[in-house]
Amino acid sequence: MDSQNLEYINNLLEQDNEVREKIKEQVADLDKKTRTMSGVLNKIHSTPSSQLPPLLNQIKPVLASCKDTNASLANIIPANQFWRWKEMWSISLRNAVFAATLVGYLESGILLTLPQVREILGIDASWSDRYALPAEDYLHGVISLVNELSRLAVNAVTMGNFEEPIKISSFVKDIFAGFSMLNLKNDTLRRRYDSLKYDIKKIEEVVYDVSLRKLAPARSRST
Amino acid sequence: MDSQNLEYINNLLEQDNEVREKIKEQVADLDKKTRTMSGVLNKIHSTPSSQLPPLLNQIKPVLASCKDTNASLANIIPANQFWRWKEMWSISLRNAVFAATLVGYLESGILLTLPQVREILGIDASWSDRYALPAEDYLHGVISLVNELSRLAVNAVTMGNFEEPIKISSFVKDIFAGFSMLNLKNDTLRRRYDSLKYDIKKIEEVVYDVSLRKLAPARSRST
Amino acid sequence: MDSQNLEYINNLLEQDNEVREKIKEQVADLDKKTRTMSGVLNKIHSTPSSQLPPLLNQIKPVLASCKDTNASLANIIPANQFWRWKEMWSISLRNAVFAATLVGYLESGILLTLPQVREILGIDASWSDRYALPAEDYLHGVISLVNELSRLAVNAVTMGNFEEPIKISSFVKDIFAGFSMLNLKNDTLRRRYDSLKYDIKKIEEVVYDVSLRKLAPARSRST
Amino acid sequence: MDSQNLEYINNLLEQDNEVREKIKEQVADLDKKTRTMSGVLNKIHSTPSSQLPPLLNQIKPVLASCKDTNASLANIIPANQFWRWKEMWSISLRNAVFAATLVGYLESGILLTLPQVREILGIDASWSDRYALPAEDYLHGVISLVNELSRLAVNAVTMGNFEEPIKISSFVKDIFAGFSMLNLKNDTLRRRYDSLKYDIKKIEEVVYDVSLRKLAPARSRST
Amino acid sequence: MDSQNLEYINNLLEQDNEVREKIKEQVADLDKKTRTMSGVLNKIHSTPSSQLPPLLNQIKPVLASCKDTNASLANIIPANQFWRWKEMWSISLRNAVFAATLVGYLESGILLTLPQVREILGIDASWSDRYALPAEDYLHGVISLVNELSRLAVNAVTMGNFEEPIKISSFVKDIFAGFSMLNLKNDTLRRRYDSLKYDIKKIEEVVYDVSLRKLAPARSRST
Amino acid sequence: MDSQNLEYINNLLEQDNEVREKIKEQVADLDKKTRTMSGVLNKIHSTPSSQLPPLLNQIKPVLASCKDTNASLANIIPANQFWRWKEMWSISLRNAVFAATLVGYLESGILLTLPQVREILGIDASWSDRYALPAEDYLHGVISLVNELSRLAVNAVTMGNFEEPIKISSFVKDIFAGFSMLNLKNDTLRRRYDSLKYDIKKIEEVVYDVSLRKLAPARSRST
Amino acid sequence: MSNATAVDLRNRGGLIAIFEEFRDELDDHNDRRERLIKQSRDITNLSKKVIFLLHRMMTDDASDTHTSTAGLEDRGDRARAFKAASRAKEKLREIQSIFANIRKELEGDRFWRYQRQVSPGLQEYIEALSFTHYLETGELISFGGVQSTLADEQGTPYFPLPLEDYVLGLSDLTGELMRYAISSIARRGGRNKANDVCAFVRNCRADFEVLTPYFKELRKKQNVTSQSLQKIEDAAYAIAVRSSEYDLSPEMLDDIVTRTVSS
Amino acid sequence: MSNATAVDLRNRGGLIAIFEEFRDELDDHNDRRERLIKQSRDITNLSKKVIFLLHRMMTDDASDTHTSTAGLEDRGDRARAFKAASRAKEKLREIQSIFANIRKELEGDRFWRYQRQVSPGLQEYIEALSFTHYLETGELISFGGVQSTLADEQGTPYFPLPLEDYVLGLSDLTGELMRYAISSIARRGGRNKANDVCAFVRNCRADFEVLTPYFKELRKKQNVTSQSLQKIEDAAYAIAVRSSEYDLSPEMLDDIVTRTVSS
Ligand SMILES: [Mn+2]
Ligand SMILES: [Mn+2]
Repeated sequence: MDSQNLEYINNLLEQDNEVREKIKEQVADLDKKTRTMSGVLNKIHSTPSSQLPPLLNQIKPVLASCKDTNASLANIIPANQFWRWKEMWSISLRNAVFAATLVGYLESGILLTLPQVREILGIDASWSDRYALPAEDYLHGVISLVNELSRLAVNAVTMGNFEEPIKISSFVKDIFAGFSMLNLKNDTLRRRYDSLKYDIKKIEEVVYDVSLRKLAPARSRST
Repeated sequence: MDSQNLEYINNLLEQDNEVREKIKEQVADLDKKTRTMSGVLNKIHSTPSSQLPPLLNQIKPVLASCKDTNASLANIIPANQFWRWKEMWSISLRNAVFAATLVGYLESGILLTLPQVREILGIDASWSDRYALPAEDYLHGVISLVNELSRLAVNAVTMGNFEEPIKISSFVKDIFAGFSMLNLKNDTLRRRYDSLKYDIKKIEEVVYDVSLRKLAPARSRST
Repeated sequence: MDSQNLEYINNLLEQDNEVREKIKEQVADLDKKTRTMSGVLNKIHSTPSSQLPPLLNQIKPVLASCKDTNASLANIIPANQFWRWKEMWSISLRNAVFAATLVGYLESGILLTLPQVREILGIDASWSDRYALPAEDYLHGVISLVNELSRLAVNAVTMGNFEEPIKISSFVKDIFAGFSMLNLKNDTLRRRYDSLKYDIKKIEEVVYDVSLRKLAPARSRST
Repeated sequence: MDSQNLEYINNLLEQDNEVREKIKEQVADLDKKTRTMSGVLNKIHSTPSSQLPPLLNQIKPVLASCKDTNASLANIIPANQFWRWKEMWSISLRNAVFAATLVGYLESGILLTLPQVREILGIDASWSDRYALPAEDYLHGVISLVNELSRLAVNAVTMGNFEEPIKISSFVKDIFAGFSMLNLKNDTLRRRYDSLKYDIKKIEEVVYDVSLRKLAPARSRST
Repeated sequence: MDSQNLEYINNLLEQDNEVREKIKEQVADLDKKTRTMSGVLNKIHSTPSSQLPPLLNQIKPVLASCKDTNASLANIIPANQFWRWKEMWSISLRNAVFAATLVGYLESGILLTLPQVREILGIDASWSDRYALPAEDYLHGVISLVNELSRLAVNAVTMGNFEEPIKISSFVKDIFAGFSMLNLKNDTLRRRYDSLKYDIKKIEEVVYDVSLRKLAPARSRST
Repeated sequence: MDSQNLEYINNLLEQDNEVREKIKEQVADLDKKTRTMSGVLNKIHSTPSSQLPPLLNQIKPVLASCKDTNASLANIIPANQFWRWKEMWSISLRNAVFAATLVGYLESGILLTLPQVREILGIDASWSDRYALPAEDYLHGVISLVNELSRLAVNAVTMGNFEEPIKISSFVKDIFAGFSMLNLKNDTLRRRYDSLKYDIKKIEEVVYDVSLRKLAPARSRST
Repeated sequence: MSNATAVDLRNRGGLIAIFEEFRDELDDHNDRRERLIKQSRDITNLSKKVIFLLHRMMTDDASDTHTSTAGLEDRGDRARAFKAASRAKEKLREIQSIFANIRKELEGDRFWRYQRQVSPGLQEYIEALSFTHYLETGELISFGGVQSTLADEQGTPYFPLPLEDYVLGLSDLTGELMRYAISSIARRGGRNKANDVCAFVRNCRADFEVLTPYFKELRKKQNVTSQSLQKIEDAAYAIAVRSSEYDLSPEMLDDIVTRTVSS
Repeated sequence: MSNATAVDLRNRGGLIAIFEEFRDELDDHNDRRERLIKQSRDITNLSKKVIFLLHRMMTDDASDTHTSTAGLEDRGDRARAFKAASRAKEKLREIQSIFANIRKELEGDRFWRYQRQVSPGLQEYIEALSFTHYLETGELISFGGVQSTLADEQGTPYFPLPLEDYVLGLSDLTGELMRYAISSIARRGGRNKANDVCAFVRNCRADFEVLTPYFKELRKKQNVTSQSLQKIEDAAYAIAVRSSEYDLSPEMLDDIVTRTVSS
């Protein structure tokens, strides 16, 4: 084996370690941010809807700061190696999607689309060979959103807000109908989608309890 | 979920499926070619060296035809997704490397370098974000070459060719020395490299037998 | 190996591959149909019973079209190989049974028998060596039916239909009594049968709620 | 659930046990016969070829008696259920194939074809919906034959028979070439086929030892 | 190995063995005590809160007697070797923490701090290089406390105590908020912390049921 | 559970515990002895056969001392409970059988029978419901003997002793023929018996090497 | 094996004779083992049928109607339990006679040799027996109670009852009690029944906890028991919370429901 | 945590303060843990490089030629081993200085807290050190021998050397010795070398066997050692059986082979 050939190969084998270390650092940072957001968002279960705005304002700067981390990641990943490293951050990224879409729902009652989330998280579409938001990760984030909303439906009633569950029910059913049109091959995603049925059942039971006792005004009960 | 969002996602998911199916097809093709070459190359163990050229001429067109398959693969893989799909063909590609380097050894007694193999297999360096020959796969092919040569050393002697083992011995020791300069991780490559020792030992035993047969008095050569 | 022997064997092996591919295709088709039906049937939870007929009419042609897929499958499977391939479609077939029996219940309030379902799905009894509806798959479909009805009991009340839960309660108890006469092994079917108890419990709770709402004085119905 | 439906299902669920017990019994019988044959065939490694005929005569009646067991099995399996039960006897059947083909080789130096083996074992082609010899099991038996012959090559030399290894080498290489033309998907078969390489290498080394020492007459060494 | 080296090693092994045996004895003792306490604490799920005091009085002497065992352990462990042996007792110690904090909650509705628990269990801060209560074990005990309280919320309602769940809900949410401030690595503590979410959800559902039906007086429902 | 029942159970548990502790002690003792013997027997692979006698003399007293341990065990086990406890010592006992039969082979070239081994180890036939040497354990010991002899065949040649492998080959083949008469179920014994084939192959290859090179005198090569 | 001379392996006959003895011994053992496995399977199946029977009889609606007057309800339920238990006991006697039949196969040191083969059936039998016993008496059957059903007329046990099988069989009982509680929860008197079973299973779990260090398998089964207990607690809770909404006694609530459903 | 009053949870501030302390403590611990894992990985890599270096130097053909006269062969081999060992020792000193650097992190009770993080590197170091020691002296390095390389100038150990790491490190040595024996078997003097290593590994295996009851992991490693031993035995056998065919001394046979190959 000639020495040039050898050196070439040795080089290739050694570069990876450095990239891995740098990614780890940024992922730790992203993790920290999503953990902070989760901590704040956890309070929605005991906060009356009238007092939500200040809570959401607390989160928005953190959400915005994810842009920096994402940009750093895009800088670290060598060209074309997105698929090589993506496992390292996908869980963190899904958590960020969850936070973004939950804020979106609480503010405007809508589901943020993938491009909208991409913009909020500052993931430039032109980076796609290094750093991107794949459909899979977006969908995972949306499933987490549904999980959380089923909990919120319960707690809203405890706080005396009987319309929220009905709103949630309609929102979630829409998402579910959307999912059921996708041809999901991915196993984890498929399993988590299947689990959505439990969330929907739970929400339906809350709506049932509210309806049975005629607690919500007639208008909203017509969903 | 609004229908635009849905369609966008569904598109992304469907594209992946299509790519996967197309890759499978090409890999099946590449597999068939390497299997054909293995079948022919298997005959070197019973073919006197004088009759090797026609055999190698039989392989070369197949080897050349791998260029088409590789080009097709490079066309199928979306930009930047090399790392996403590479597991699907790496075994087949290693077999092609094996065939190329074995032909190289039989024709000229040299070890083809990675760039040389890349050229023979028609893997354009400019495709590197979609299709490439990584060092790892090249090295796997070279280890298979050594495995085969240890067998050839034995069968050459059976065919009365006592020079071949000595030639092989020197060739293989060189490769082994090269490998020992690489800093391999504890993975498959490392394990296969470890196994090279046994090939070398076998080859050395043949050299030993041949040398002594010629020059040393047997204890009781009553036959 | 003489070439005739070889060809004979190769033929056998290739045929299997072909069959597998063809089955996959049909199962994908069956899957698509059951997914469509699930999508429509999902709407029963928000559709007043008076508006069910058009919904069911939407499903019937899809259900009828399963006959074609089943006939295709029966044509593909070589004689006598039912047991060899059945794992490939059993989940899809159970989903079709579920759809058929749910339609049956909604239309006539009865449980379709195995032969009835077989007829609806166009599974000819004379194909039994290639394609059949085994008791096991029928029962899995029926369990899914019960799961769905426990959800329907809840949502019917939300829609103001207080008779449905009582009807469902009686229907489901009958099925449960039937199941308890079967000698089930300790397998998936047994585990799913065990889970029926929770559906029954849920339905009973709804019946309880509805009965008391009508007739008993609440502790503090201040709303 | 009406009671007729119920009874029908219960019946289906209960029949299987009986079939399973009966098959077990016959498989135990088949096992015993193949074990007896293995015991006798083990002696070929210490029996000079001139004394093989009586040994083979000892085996033939046992081989013939497998016909009865196979016929009994064909009677027990319900129509069309071959693929349902075949796992229960396939290992035993492969052992019978091994014994038949080994006897075939020792007597006539040829590889018995699948139909020939089927005839020897008395497996009627018309039973194919209940009991058959699939290509897979035939091939497993042939691989076991090669495994055994690599051992025989070694022991023949110990007994002073230097031509046997050369004969075996040619026979086995032929089989190997045949195998390499099959498109094996089956994993176990694939793995065992891969292991054949070790047997061939071993046999080649024996031929090498014999050639190096010029122990075999020139004629046979020309393989 | 030379005999001096061997003797040296054997010496070390014997010393370790002695320590290990002595620790085992004390841990068995500690285990017995915590099992006794668990047995008594099991009764809180069927004891009306008015009758709790005698039950707690039964536990306190056992809790106090843990001091002796802990002191014995501190005497046995060689200087600086706390972390070497702690696996042997950590499960038992966590059980003791659980008992202590549960008693604390039931008596005063407060969460005992780590130093308080240390004092109750008689673990002297000055022993820290031999025997201590690390944060990790304290936190494990607290998680067990939450697990138990989620069951108690359910059973309290069954016993007609509708205020307890509301009290528990507030207590547990504060603990959860505390936990969510920690950067837990991917270990047992992390997994158990994740499971806390289920406890909280469960408790929230109990509070929901109570609130929905207006079973608890207004004051307490204002959480 | 009522207290009488509880006391009864606790009594039984304590009795068992006592027996278990006593057995453990004796097994530790037996273990120590077999480990000592293994240590000495390890040297046979580097000791020329002429110097074996002193080595064997070193082992015999240790072997004899097993009698005491076995007698103690027989005293501890309650009547009829042999099979209840035997797992505790069977590995140690098999090691003792191994040592005894290896000494037997090295001294006289014979296979000690089960009753002979029983006598050497001082296991009285009249204890059979408390302590015995079952066929299974004897056979395990014999398999270990064969494993060791296959290594000895190799090392004897390295030491220049070319007759030993031929002696071993004949000895081991007879044992193998015996084993192949047994109907072994699918258990450890079966698995270990299957592994014997590798030992035999290995020994055959050694005999092959010796025969090929005419290293042993003609008489012994006639096996 | 009386011939205690060593096997000179040049004398093949000797070796073959010895291995023939081994063969016979092993064949004998394997045959007995197979027979006992089969018997144990039969016992398992019969026991499962007893358990099924008990569940069926305790939730069968047909036998409900004639006792559906509110006051008689509790008494009716007791009567139904007695009837179920006595039907079960008949079936249990079938199983006991299988045990009597295999007594010979398990004599002397053989019992412990084949304990692992007998154990699955024995545990399932104990599960069925203790379920019957619970329905009849509301108590946990004692070790002696189980042993006495596996003894001849003189009271001599067919074999020593292993403590492990007793404990593991009882541990499985809690799973059946869970099914029983859930199935009957929404029926008349279900609340009381759930509370009884809940208290009983809670005590079982505490009693078994003390025994976990002695039996490896019990550790796993305790987890199952804990889950069962939680399911029962949840069911009892659900019914409690629902009826708390009304100012009526549970019996009156039950009556209202019955009237609505049958109307 | 000096504030030992109970947390009344209505006073949220108190609870948060307490968990803040926990957070700091846990973060501190996790950071130190990460640092030590990294250091341990570095030590592992450097140790592996030492082992590679030794293999390379012991089988490098270039250094062969100038000592290829038959008589000098053994002496040349010793010289080569000394040279390799002295090169290795230089590299080992690098590793020792890493150990010196992390001494502070491992003071007091911390060593045992982070032993599991340090252990992989430590074992690999012992493997490299003992391989060097074997090539230099033909002996197994003693426990004291290892400990003394991990001590400051006053001879104070940086941390207590765990027996387990010592034993497991040595156990891995046998694998390297196997590679060493196989690689050099077909070279001049290979037969003697193989026999030496064979005897050495055979003794190691016997010595370690006595220690298996004390170290769980050693049990598995013993199996690997047995396999390595067998590979060495097979290699020694192969060369022995081949040379037995001729009436010449091993040295003369080696010479003939060298001549044929270089001609
Ligand atoms: Mn059960
Ligand atoms: Mn190593």
